[in-house]
Amino acid sequence: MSKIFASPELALKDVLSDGMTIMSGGFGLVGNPESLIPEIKKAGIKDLTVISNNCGAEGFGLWMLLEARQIRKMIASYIGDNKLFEALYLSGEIEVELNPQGTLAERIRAGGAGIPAFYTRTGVGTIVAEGKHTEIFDGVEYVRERWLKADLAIIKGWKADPAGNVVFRKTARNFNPNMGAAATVTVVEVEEIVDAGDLDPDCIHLPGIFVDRIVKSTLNEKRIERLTISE
Amino acid sequence: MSKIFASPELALKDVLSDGMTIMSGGFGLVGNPESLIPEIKKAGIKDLTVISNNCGAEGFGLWMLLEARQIRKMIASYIGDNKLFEALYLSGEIEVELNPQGTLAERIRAGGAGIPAFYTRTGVGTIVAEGKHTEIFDGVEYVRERWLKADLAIIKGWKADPAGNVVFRKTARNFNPNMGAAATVTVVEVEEIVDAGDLDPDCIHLPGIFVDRIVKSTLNEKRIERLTISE
Amino acid sequence: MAWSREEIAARAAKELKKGFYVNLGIGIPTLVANYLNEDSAITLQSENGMLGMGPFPRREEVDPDIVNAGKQTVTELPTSSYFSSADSFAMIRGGHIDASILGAMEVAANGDIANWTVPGKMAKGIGGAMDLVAGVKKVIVVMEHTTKAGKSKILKRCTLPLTGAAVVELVITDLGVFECDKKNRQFNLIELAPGVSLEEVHEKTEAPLHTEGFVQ
Amino acid sequence: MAWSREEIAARAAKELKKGFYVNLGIGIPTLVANYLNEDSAITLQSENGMLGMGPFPRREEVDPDIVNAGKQTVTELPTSSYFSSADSFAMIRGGHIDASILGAMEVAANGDIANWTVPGKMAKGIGGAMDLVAGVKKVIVVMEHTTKAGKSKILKRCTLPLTGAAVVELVITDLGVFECDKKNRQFNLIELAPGVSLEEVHEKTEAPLHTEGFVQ
Repeated sequence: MSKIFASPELALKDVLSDGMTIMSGGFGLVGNPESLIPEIKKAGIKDLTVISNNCGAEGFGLWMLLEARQIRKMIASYIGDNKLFEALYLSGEIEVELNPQGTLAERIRAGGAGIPAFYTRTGVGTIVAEGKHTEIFDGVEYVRERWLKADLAIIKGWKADPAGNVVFRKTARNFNPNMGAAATVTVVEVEEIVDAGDLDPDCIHLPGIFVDRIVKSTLNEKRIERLTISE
Repeated sequence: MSKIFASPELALKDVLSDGMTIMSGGFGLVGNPESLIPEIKKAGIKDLTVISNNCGAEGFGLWMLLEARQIRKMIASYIGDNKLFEALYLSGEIEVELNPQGTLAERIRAGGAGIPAFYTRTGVGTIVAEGKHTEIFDGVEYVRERWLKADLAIIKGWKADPAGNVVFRKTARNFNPNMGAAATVTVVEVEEIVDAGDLDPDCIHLPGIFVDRIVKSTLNEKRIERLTISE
Repeated sequence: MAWSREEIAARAAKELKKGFYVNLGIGIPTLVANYLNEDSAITLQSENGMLGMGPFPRREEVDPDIVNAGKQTVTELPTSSYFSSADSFAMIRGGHIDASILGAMEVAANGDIANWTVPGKMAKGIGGAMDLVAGVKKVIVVMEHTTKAGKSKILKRCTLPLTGAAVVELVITDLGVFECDKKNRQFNLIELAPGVSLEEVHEKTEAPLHTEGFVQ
Repeated sequence: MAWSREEIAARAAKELKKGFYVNLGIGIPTLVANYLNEDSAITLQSENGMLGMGPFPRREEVDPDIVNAGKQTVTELPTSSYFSSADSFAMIRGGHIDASILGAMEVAANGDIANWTVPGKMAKGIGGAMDLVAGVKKVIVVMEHTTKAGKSKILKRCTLPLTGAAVVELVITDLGVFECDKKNRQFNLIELAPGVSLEEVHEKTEAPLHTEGFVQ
């Protein structure tokens, strides 16, 4: 009955299959499931739909799955600064659906919250709204967006207890808790597994009900994309 | 520029008017803005629309505003165990709009999140869905619900810092943070005002951007409605 | 002897699988908590914003900021978590709760349930019941089989305003356990309480009741 | 002398009122932070999930888990808070941010803005720009008045795919400050950079530009 798994490989055992939809947490490389992504590469599953704000950076994160040609479709907000992605896109090897970042986040939140569709101002009058239902509420036009769900979410937390309660650290929180609630199976890697009672019940970012499997991160490189220093 | 006010009376100064819509936090008497409600009674404003899960209990909470005949319409989820409410309703002195509790919570969350409408399964096939737009997504029928906003939210927190960051305590959190984000003006009473830096940035339930005024609670009775003890 | 309220609750507890996340309503459902042991690893959710609800407090443990959805004082566990009402119902509406055990005034063979209001009487409110029946994976009703006046509460069609349409899976009453067979618009008898005869249950059940091949 | 990038940022900072909550885009907008002092009590929001953003870190302060929306390392303040992406954009979409300062490729007299993609080139992404222009109370654009090729970026109508329709209030360029007058489909000149003539700004502005009665 324990949710704690001994290794990233074991934590992903029996939940990977060709053609599945995977949500992967993180904003750029911050809050990336660094230890889980390489196991998906190793498993060699193909034809994936991946939902993530970005698609990794040269050599890191989801870039690995691009390199191994495992991703068929990417639902993301920003895929710049990624030459491999560009090449695959231009050669027709990968499909991309770009979302405004906030719409992406809310679609994922809606997937976890049982809300199949919602209205937003974001994208009204732009190509994002093309082909979508729009409607006027109180004199203002809104566009309707659908929820996003996944077969699997791989996310990165800071600490987890044995019940699967997870706490995230600073801006590494980002999409992680929302994705954790929107997938059929959620696998969380954390920097530290703590004992029951070590987390403050008033400060749980992702309650254990959303978490199926927990594993201690084997990689915590936390590569910085844009080191910026004040003089 | 300080958000901290010296008394509940001053914290509500210049933000009260007849006919306004007020959200009031709490689930039953847990997490009620105990110190602010009596000031609304004292101010004598009338014709209010009040949005709150309940409407107080005999002698406590929003019951005071019922007794003073200040509420014209109540948007709530549960108004039982309140004889005064029943009497006012039956005599036509108060209007009531009952919502499923989760729909009420999500409508308030939507009000704060800029989402004018969303779809939910809750209430499909019941009188809650009557007269509302319904639609089938992926073969399942949903009902559309609209956002709720307010002119003023009065909420009860545990601790606040001078920037208005608020932390709630245990099940006293309930509707409070959602309401705090859905009103034009949000006034928070807290048990303790702490210094900048005393709260954990990873554990802020309501960021300061949503909070206009903070005041230390003068009443913290926390009356228990159903004391239940194990032998 | 038909089942007592306690026995109904004990029987309902057997429906909860190891590791389930469960929401219990007010009344008989609350009693179900008494029949869950640690081994069952059942986690209780309370829709006012708590996951991992402990038992009622001893007098010295009472904390007015820890209540369940019935506003009763409860306790927290080492792995409890608290969240806002919006997050709590996102959890419920999003289908993350495995089972909800609720009381009812009427249940129909098509899975309809009525448990919130009676025409002519003032409604006390809706509370979280409509969200629970619409969002939770498995809805189990526990109730007396008949009203105090002896009228069947297991009906062909509900007569009271609905809480949810086509949502109930299982009904446990003082007389036995009944499965909602929505396709065939009937209840299937799963189990009889000891000492209850097929005749008695047929007599007290207004809904079509399938008992063919049932062996006590 | 027209304004430098730093001077554009300094001028933009003057638009921010005491106590404002502000989101700054990448490029010139990021420089605006250098012109905010403590007295101004401006709080910076970063859409990746942070409110109360501090300056870039000293080398020994660098924390890889604290970045801004441009993925640059930043620092936290005593009153900072972190939240999820969904909560961050709820804050933005819900109209709680007082002002957003963004760069643009084109701005039109009707308030349209284009700043995310050029046809024929592969789009790098949308990021948070569409959410910001749609949700923030006041959208201020800072940019060079013309392209490197000398083409006006202040237009009667945008030619590039839009980021938002009818959302911009104010444009600050190297040549001056311009208000979007959506009703009259024109820009109103508010201020000229020192040494810039009315003739020059008219010449470099494709959009209808109202300067009547303007006194330098």
